[in-house]
Amino acid sequence: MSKPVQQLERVVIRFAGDSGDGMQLTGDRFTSDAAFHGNDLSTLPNFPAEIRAPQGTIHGVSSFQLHIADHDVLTPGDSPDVLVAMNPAALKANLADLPRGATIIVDTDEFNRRNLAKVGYAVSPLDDGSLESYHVHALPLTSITVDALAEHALTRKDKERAKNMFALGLLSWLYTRPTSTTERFIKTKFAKKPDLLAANVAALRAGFNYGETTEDFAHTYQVSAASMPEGTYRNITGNVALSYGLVAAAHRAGLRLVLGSYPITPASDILHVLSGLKRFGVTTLQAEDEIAGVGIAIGASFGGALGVTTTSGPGLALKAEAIGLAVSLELPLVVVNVQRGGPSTGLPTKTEQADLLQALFGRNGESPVAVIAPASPTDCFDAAIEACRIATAYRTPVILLSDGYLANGSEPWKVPGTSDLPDLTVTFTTEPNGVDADGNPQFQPFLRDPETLARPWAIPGTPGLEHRIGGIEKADITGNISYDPDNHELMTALRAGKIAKIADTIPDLVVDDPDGDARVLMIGWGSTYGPIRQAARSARLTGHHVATTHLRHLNPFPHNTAEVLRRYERVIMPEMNLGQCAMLLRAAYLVDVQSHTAVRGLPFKASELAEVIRTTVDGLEATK
Amino acid sequence: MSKPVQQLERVVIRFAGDSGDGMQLTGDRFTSDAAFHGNDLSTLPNFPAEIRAPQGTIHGVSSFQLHIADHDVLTPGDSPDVLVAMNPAALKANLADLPRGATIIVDTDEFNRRNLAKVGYAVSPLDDGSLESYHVHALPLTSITVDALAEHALTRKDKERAKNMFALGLLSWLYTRPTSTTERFIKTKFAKKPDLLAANVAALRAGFNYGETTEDFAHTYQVSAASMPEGTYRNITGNVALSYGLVAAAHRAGLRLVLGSYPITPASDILHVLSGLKRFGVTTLQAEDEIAGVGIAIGASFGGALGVTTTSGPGLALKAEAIGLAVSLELPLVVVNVQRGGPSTGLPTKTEQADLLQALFGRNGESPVAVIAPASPTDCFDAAIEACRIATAYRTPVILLSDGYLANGSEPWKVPGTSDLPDLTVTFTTEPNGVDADGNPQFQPFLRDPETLARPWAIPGTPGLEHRIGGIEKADITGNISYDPDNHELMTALRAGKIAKIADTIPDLVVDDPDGDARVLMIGWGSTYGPIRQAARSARLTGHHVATTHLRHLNPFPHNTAEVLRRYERVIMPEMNLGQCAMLLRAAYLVDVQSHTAVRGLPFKASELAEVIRTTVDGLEATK
Amino acid sequence: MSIDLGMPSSGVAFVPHLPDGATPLGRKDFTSDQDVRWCPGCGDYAILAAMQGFLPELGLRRENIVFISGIGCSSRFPYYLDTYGMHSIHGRAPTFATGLATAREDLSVWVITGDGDSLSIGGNHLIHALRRNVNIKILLFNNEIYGLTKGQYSPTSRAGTVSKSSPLGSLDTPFTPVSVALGAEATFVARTMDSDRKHLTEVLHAAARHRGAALVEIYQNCPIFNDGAFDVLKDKDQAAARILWLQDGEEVAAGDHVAVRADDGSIQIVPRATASPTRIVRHSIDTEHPSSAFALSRLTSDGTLAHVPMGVFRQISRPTYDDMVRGQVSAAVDAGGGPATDADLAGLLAGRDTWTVSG
Amino acid sequence: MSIDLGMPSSGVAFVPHLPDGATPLGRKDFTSDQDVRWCPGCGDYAILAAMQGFLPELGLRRENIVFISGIGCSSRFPYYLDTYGMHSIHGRAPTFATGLATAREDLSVWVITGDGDSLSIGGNHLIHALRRNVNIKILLFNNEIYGLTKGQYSPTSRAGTVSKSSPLGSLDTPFTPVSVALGAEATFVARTMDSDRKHLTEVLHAAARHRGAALVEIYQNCPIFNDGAFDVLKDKDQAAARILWLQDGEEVAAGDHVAVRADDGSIQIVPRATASPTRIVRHSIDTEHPSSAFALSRLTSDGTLAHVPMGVFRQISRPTYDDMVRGQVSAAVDAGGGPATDADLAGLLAGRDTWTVSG
Ligand SMILES: Cc1ncc(C[n+]2csc(CCOP(=O)(O)OP(=O)(O)O)c2C)c(N)n1
Ligand SMILES: Cc1ncc(C[n+]2csc(CCOP(=O)(O)OP(=O)(O)O)c2C)c(N)n1
Ligand code: SF4
Ligand code: SF4
Ligand SMILES: [Mg+2]
Ligand SMILES: [Mg+2]
Repeated sequence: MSKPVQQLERVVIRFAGDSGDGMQLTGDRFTSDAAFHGNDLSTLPNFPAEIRAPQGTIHGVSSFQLHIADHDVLTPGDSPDVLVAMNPAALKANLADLPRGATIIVDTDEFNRRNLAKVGYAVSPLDDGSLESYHVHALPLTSITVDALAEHALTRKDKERAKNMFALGLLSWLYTRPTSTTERFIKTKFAKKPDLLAANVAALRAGFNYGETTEDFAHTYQVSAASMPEGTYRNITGNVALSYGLVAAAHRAGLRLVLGSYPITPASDILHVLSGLKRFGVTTLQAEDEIAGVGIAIGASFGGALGVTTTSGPGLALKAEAIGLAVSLELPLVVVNVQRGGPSTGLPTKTEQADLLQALFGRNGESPVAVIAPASPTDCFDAAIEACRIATAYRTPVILLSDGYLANGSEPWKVPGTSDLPDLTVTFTTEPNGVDADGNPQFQPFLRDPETLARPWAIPGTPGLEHRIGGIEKADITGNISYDPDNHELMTALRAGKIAKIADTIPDLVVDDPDGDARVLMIGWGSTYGPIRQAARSARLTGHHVATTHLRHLNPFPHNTAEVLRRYERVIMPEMNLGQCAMLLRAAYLVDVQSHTAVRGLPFKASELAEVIRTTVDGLEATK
Repeated sequence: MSKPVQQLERVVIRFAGDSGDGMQLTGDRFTSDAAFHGNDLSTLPNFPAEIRAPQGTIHGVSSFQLHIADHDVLTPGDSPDVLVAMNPAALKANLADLPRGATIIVDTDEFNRRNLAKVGYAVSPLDDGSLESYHVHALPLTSITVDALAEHALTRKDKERAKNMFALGLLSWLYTRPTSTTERFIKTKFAKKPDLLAANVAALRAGFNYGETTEDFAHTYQVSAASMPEGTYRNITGNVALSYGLVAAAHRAGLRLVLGSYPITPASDILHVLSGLKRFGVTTLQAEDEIAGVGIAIGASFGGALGVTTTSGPGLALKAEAIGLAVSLELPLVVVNVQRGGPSTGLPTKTEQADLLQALFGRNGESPVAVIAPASPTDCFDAAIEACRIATAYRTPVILLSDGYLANGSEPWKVPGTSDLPDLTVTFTTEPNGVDADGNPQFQPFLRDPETLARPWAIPGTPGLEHRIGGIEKADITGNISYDPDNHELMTALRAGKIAKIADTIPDLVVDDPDGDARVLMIGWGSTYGPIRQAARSARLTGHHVATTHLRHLNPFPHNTAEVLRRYERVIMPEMNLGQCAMLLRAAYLVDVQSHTAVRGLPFKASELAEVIRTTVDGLEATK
Repeated sequence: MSIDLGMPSSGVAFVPHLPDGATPLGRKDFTSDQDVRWCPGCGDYAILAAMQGFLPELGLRRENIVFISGIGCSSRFPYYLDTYGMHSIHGRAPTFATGLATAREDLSVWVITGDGDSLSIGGNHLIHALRRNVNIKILLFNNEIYGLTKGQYSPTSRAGTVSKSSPLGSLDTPFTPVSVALGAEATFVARTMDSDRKHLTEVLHAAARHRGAALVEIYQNCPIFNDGAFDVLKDKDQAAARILWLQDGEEVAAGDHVAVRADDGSIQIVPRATASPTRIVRHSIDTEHPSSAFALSRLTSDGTLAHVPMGVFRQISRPTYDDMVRGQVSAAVDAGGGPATDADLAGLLAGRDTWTVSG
Repeated sequence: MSIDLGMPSSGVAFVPHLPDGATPLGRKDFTSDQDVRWCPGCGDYAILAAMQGFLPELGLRRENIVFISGIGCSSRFPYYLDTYGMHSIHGRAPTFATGLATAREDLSVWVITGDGDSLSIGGNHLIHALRRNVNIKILLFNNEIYGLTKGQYSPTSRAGTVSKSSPLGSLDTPFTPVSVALGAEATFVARTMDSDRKHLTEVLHAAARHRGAALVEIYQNCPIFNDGAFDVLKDKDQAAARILWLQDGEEVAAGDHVAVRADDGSIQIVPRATASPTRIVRHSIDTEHPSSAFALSRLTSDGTLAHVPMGVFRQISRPTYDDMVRGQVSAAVDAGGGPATDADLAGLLAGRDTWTVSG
């Protein structure tokens, strides 16, 4: 007597509840199920800034949004089709994001006077008609869960805690997902606590069965598997992908990875992940501060390791002076900056792209570094490898600009084969590379490779190559201290030239213009990739032709950047800052790149950008 | 029987010798004499990086260049007409800067085998004909001095030390200057050491008389007084002028000046000068590091003082995070950055302009600050006052970008009357400025002045206005912590808008185009002012019409900047960096500003820039 | 209870007090309108409550009290007090406090910091503020963990701490904050505990009374990431045997044990029965030499909390930095005949070596 | 003289030595081709000469020795030694050294720093390197002044120092570097002097032998900005009465005076005649408790140099941070069956929760 199934191309679900309600876990599990089912997907967790904000308050609301589809997915979705709200705060905090007609599932047990008052509801919104344009399923989730666990020898509190599994079970039923993968997960997680294991499985199944039985839901939905390239997939967040990228790069370079880091949101997880990977020869040092973190990385690089440091904006500011030293020493260094809302402490748990100019210019003197940014959570893996490639090949600091959205967002990842990863083998210099005035062999620490302008990497322990490096200007070739004006001019040019030369080994910009006749280009960098592509898709559906392209390398820019920009009558650049990259492009190419900016701590909505495209295209047509 | 006098419009003299030879003092004294005589002038000291480099080595050479003229002087001169070289190292280090036909005065006593060998002269350049295109006066300065002091009861060493006074006496004679002001100076300086007093005066006079008597010099020169605006003048270096500007601003604002600083070349002298001005209520704290220095200044500002911190490039990097806090707190703060050669430790005693982008962007997040730069040593005074005006009126950090050349260079300064200085009176908020939800009076720390967008400055000790500020994003008006996306967008815009609004109270760019038909504009900022003006003058002499203008405010730019830039067919911007300000102008106005850059640790030569102007003008004419 | 306010040697000597007969302030006057947002059960609540109870007792005008914090859970503290406050940046609170305290002698300046804030990123500012003896009161909430960033080990975490960033156990020898402070020339160093309202309040009084830099280490429980770190001191029975209550002039003892000076210069805790009476440590907070206080501070360095001195380790009198800085300035101003006038400024600008150009 | 090189407890245990029978290196081998650029008479010359004489005695391969410095006159040191070297940035040398020493157990890593570099801007890194016990040797050239920036007072300048930035005398209580180090859990702390080549060399040997962080304070004369700061210790007669040569197991004494433990826990210097024999301090460098060493360190805190302990204050054995870090890594690697293979990496990337899409 199973209910009718309705086919959907895509659905966006948001789980929201109190910090203690386990919404992140619920979201994660649903994600795993969807992934396992073969959907393409993208996720967006959203944490409160407090560790445990007071229960039932708006500040304590934690949510997890998930976009699943039968085709490739580019963003976690603009607005949820389904909201699961575990309490009044969760409803209130998220309602504004819902389009009319969305489905809302609420736990009526929590809609008591106290909880309503906490968030300023005089009357329950379930009763005052204010939700009439939504499909509301008001269920006493807590008490049904407790009832379902009547037989279990647990405290009432523990039973109540299982309500997230009940909700998950219900959603699994609603979207015709088997509960088996989550059951497996629960079994591993609670292996040592058989009581909780049994209760959670029971709650999950009860939720599933509730859907099947109750008349509240008329039919179930099905989102078919997306057709994705052949391969083995897993789901992965940006921070984990980035960590793995660093490990993979060190592995392929044959170098030890040494991380010097100081905890800071939203970068700390990279430290956490890497500190668990000692089996891969990874050394992590939790330093006394950010300066020590980068100092440790530079010291390790001097010793022939791959020195890495990870941080977020305020930490990058503190590392500035030492990064400048690394520029002068010309040693490999990877600086990962997971951007968050600024200025100052700003919005630590929110996303932003406002550290681009800091990355490029936040040091004294002419102090060029390479800067690259991943485009999506999975791209964090490849971007980390690329950062390591540039750092080691060019003996330079590379700043890798991730952001809070990429860090915590997740998507399916086609697991690469290790042999498909680039070979990053590094050769240390072991022999003198020149002769002194008397013709005797000599090591010249600043004699450069003509291709890359990189200087030799000769590490302590190598006999005969003893040398000293430092932050005072040094003479070309010999590396001795030099105050000579012409030498300073030359070295400044060489350092700049070396970074510029990186452009020779990076791919050209690729333009996506399926119609072939777009007059408007939308260009992005970093995590705006998904929303831009998605926006272009929807704009094209309404006949608005647009080209898109994406900058992964922010310094240097790809060789064809000028040519691409000049090809279009209008160039629009959405950024989660006040137009930082647009400024760089305008200055470099004198192209009237138009900024579209938002500084709201949230990724762009594809619909917002689609509207920008439409307006621009229409405006252009009008003036034809 | 006095010798014939030849009239000169201008002369550039460089004194060069070992660090221990007292060249800075000699130069200073000659400067005072020239100033007293009524010349306009400009000076350029050049120190070795070492405290006391080994005697007789190139590294130990210290020099002081002085440009005096009977008309207004804009630079310390491109190349010396006269070089006084106290030893072979001084000759070798400076010879390349001399034009053919220049006069060289050397102390032959120091041209012994040992000293020649130290700098790699196999044969004395005095003997090998290599100086034949110069007018060389080779005199045994040391021994004449010692002889002249035969009667004095001093050690030989002490007598030898007086040779700089002998040289000064000789030059005084050569340029028909009385020795009286220097004699007065010696009398004060050695008041407690009568032996040294007598010897130095005697050496000075002996030098003067030597010129009069010897046949080595055929005639003397005279550089007449320049016609300068009526007033009282003194000579002043940029660092002293800047220090006085801060004191004057605090005085006119009615605020206590609190400096938090950590020593660093070439900014330390500001700390030194201010620490001697306690009589003016100035508090100076030497902090444990640069971060503490700026922290102290911010803490003092919170308490209602004028908080100032002074540093150079690497120190500015360290202060970045705290400056970001001040941006978020919206408190007045003046950050003086005396730029030096970079990156990293770089060239600590040399000048550069490469911290502009660091000043603008060297912080996490969108973190706008005002940036201004003095144009000349004396302008450091006015620029410091302007920085304080902006900081207090707009409650914002202001970064004042001086540089190594301005810091140590000097020129005559028309001493301003105190009442001519702007009134910077500040009013603290003392009453509630709003009402709470219940209509009770309330203090709203982020309710802004509609004119300036500045928030109220209510200092501890004010009853009823207790409030908390911090670096987390805060709600508009109330200042409470807010994670609201729209509020963050608003506050980001308000902070940016506040800085933009400063443009309403700064003067428009003034264009200097005496011919009125220039097609080429040369635009500068900071210490390139002098060389650019001087270059334009000489270019005009050869019929090359050029306009010049100068940016004193780097953020925001004056309102008419776009209009001025667009007025010309070619815009050239010389900078002592790789084109930082040009980048900003290109991005802001899409004008093809052409960079002319040099990163040599030295100011531009006017002749070099004149050549740039001529080539550009000629090129433009050719394409007509 | 009320403290000696009039003495120039008091920490609040120049801070305006409520006029005689004015209605005393109460806890409510020191409670701001912001929701407190620590986790349920966090030790910070107890400290806040103690502070709100204590502040009125100082008798100061509320507007002349300032709290400055760094970043961390503990550093949210100033938001909850209705005084002036600054929630600054990580580790730097002592610098802002130094600037403020030096610029303004009429303020009572308190620094709130955590073990990471003060001893990891901020270690340098802490030791410099202490050696300078700036008149600020530094309350170090030591929960032996990074709370705000969700549970990494801190410089006071016991060796071997398993945390997010040390899955196999931390390897760093922890600091003993009291030892660090004493090595850094601190004039006032004390220790107390979140849950002991009475003792906490006493120590706060002593700190306020001290003219100079006061470091107060407060053992604070973080139920989320390091729960129970100090439980053995909260259990009455265990506490009796473990806590050595430091009282000036009194023997240092806990239960039937007493502190004695050993031959090697250390202080050992032995059964009173076996202690040679001449060796028993009689606590003196104001000896010039910090050696005894230092030896006491070592009792906790093994991390077992077997013997924990609580109270004021050291409180000596030394001129404060801010008083001296102001003294130099005001001496110069007085010598110049009062605040600088326009004429004085004109004199400065002109200097001694001018010349005149006339029209 | 030669040191115990084979012991895993030695500071250079895993650093390659010259093979038996190889020509020993000499002073020249450790002299770089760069001109030395300190002022004439600077104490740094003597320290450099001592170091160039000492390094060959270590018997190490030259290429396995690294000197890392901050910024300051003293920090120019590495340029003059023909080893690997890094002249880094102000105050941060311990951080680079920590990274290097942890990444490479086969190096002998030395940090050269000044009193400003290590205790002003770099104070935090110093105390953290010490508590962690990283196997690095930190030589602190203490001239009680900022030399390179031309003579401002430093954190070790005596109170009242008139300098460019303190024209009316400095107001900050100076640090006693040895006290700071002991308060920060240092395992090895010593003091010596530029002009005493023999003692300096002995102390360097002891530091090199120590497995862990060694802090060596070297009194160094700056003839330009702080001339004669230590003259009373260089005058033979005065030195005899002032310097307490610390020798493990020996009484602490100078001339006819001897150190005794006072009732208040401090160490006092009294005429031997009046000293109660049971109170006389017999120095022990390896007591677990740093209290006695700390008490000794206070003897110089009044700035008079009346009684100056010289030598090793403390040298205890504690596992080093870098050894333990490497130990955790290699244990994990061993447990995994040796260095990670491609297959191991593949396993990591895939994780435990994959699904397969087939064409
Ligand atoms: C420059 C900088 N680095 C790192 C952080 C992240 N951060 C904030 S608080 C904190 C540590 C908090 O620990 P603690 O001081 O012990 O305070 P608690 O939360 O335990 O009260 C860290 C690492 C930051 N905000 N700023
Ligand atoms: C970030 C930074 N701040 C300041 C300086 C300037 N500076 C260089 S060395 C120094 C102090 C040197 O004193 P010390 O460490 O005692 O060394 P010394 O010269 O006496 O050997 C200072 C303040 C700098 N180079 N970098
Ligand atoms: S994480 Fe710990 S210290 Fe922070 S608020 Fe929660 S319980 Fe308190
Ligand atoms: S200034 Fe002092 S410390 Fe520096 S080199 Fe000269 S004498 Fe030595
Ligand atoms: Mg903590
Ligand atoms: Mg020094």
